[in-house]
Amino acid sequence: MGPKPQLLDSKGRFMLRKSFKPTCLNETIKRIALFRFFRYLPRFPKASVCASCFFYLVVLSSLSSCSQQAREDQINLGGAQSSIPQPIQALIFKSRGEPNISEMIRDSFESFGIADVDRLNQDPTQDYCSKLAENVSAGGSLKKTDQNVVDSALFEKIRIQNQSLISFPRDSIYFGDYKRGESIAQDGRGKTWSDKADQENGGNCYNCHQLSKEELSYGSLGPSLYKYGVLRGVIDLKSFNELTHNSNPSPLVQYTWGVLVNSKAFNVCTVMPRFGVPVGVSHSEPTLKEQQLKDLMSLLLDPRSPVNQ
Amino acid sequence: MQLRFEEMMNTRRNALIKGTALSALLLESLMRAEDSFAYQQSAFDAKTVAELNKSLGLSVPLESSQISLLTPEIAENGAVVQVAATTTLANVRRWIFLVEKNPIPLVAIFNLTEDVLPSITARCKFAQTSDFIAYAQLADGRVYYNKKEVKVTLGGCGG
Amino acid sequence: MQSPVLRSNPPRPKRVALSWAVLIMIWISSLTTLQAQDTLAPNAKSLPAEGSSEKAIAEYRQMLQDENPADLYVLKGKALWDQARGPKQRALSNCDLGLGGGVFKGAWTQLPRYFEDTKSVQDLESRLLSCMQDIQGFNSGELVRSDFSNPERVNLSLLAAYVASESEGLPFKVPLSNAAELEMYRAGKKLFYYRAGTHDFSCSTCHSDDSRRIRLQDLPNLTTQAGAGFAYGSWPAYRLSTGSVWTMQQRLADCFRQQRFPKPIFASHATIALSVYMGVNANGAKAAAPGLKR
Amino acid sequence: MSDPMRIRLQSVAGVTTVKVLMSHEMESGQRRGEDGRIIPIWNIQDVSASWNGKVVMTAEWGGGISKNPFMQFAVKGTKPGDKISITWKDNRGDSRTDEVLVT
Repeated sequence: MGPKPQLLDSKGRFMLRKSFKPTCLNETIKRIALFRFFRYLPRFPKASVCASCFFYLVVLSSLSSCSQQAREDQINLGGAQSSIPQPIQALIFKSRGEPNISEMIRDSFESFGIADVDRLNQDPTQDYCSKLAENVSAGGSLKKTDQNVVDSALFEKIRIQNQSLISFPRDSIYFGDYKRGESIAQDGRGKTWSDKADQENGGNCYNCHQLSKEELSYGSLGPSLYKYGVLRGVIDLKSFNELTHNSNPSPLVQYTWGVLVNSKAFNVCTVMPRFGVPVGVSHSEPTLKEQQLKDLMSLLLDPRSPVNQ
Repeated sequence: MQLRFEEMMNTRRNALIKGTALSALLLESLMRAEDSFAYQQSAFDAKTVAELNKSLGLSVPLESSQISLLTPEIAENGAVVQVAATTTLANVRRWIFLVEKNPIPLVAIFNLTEDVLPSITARCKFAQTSDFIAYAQLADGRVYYNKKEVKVTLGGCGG
Repeated sequence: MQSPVLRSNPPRPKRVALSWAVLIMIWISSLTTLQAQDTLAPNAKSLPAEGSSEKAIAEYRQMLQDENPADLYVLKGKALWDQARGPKQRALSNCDLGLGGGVFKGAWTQLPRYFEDTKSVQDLESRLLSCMQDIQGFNSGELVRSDFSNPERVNLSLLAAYVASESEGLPFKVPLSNAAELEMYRAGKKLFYYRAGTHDFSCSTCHSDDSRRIRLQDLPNLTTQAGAGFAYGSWPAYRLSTGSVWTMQQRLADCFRQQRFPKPIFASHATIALSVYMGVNANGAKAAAPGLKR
Repeated sequence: MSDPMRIRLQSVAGVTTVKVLMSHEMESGQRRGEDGRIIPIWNIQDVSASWNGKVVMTAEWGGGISKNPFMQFAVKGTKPGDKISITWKDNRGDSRTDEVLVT
């Protein structure tokens, strides 16, 4: 018959499933931590109402996804995992230990153009998130049982590490030209082995996000950013000028800048690249230059930008 | 201008024509008069729809809803876009397929006999979002047209 | 002389009079058309109403699907299969793709698999490469080091398209019957989630969720049978953007390029491991190669 | 040397729909190569379709027809055993003829 409801941890040990409730709560708390930036918001009365609504939504969605997970796990307990046929699954669970892929990676890739094999060496963020994703995929339970993978202390350590890399513009000017921002958002080139080291890289934004209403060819890996500024209260030039001319950048400016520069400071394992900081153990040049980031800020927040029409 | 001329020359298949552009054009129109089946190079050199109409000696095309076009609303790749034209007009002798905003709008000419239905499907390149235009020329020389926009989008990862 | 469909040029003062003339002609011609419509038979066929972008793209693909230019390349691949070629001037007829010499109906749906003679797990392309070396005398090392535009590598893609086409409609049965295949599956899975490079991308960044798209292209969820079946099961495919047939090896190489990774070596273990992962996930789904891709 | 076309026929009540895929680069003459120079046009210019030896349709194509061209048209009054043949000629003087029988 099918395998016992056992799963491997990252070291290849068999793990028994534990109850779901405490870890779900744990997960919820972690999600709340992700949105700690909302603590800035009480300074803005309107925004804080929005923020608290959002906060409850986040908590609710966490709880519902936990119970969803529990349902799925119950199903899994009764039989094989859905995507892998039973006999194969049995084999997988018989095999001991995790395969060591570092040798395979070393033998399978070669440096080409500007893409050096160094890029394959993971930094702590990449290592952590790869393991997390792989284990989550194994039915969701490893995420909860393996303290080496989802250790809230490690999670927080990596997040803070990323946060510390964010630098703010030296001239305290956060905005550029939304038209240039639009072409950076459209541009999906840069950093591949067929690109040049000295070329200006693109932001790839439309690959994953809806931005302007006119561009129909947009991806859905990230949330829609259409009307990003308007929805956050930047409704006219007057409010935009308040944003741009304030010597203390508002939380909205800080947050938007922060996500563009290093998304991993907010959500450690987000699929969004870190555009404004060196990435990986080879510390490559940031993908986007400071001026390009400013142009993207304008694309998102300037009321004249196509994003806010 | 100089470059454009060179491009034009490149597209000429007839190596005999080595004179000035003017004599080349004259010679070619003479050849066309002699043999109506010859490839109409000057039409395939026309850079605008107006130039093309002139080059083919067409009467003013009239829009007709009797021409049905089947084209995709959005093309995820402008290199290959399937277009089809069919009509309830009688005595169609010729279909002329155009992509208005291409550097060379004329894509194809189909000369029909009474043995075939007035329905043609082909695949065209779209350099950018553009109207696809189909002319139906009748036996009496009258020309009707219909058009439909095809949006060409950026696809893939963009790299 | 002027057609009503004439595209307007940037306005110039001396053209104003002409523009008016054209406008009046358009007006007159539209009157004529309207009159004509009244007396004419109803329209032949109503066209689909405006829908979402996804629907429109699906419609675009549907138009091209039935007459896939890949079929032209399958014909070429078939001719190559039977042709005496290479330093040894022999045909590939006896090439063993896992079901015995010269048997290839269904062979592709059981690849990658472990081969005793090469003591390794091979995908379709690497197996064909072995045959080209052993039977025809080609230098496989040289072919591995060359790129996809090398004429013999192009031929390899055509052969792959032909072999795959012979399994059309058959369900995938990629084996996990020995330790080597199992290890490759497990390694492939790890590679699938391996984030690295300047953009922190892994395969799973784009391919582990349902109904995601990049720009307008749907991203198959390769962790599910449906997604892996659709993706793994339709390569080799004709790519409209390049006007050529790509195999899974080439698809993976370009994915890694976009992933900002260094270049995968042709037929390397990592690429085969990923194919084992996708192939096993696809098991049960029906083969649909050669496909048609953007 | 040119590669064979793939011609498929569908006959319904004496009307045969002819679907033709041709193997050709169809270089538009508009693209630039890596050296920045225009890649010369290379395209099928003339196409003709015959039904039992009689020309029923001709076509003139420019560089705007897609690579590996597809064309579909329909012949009226066909019967099983009729021969449909397609010929193309390109601007380099290459040509190709393929034929199929109505079933």
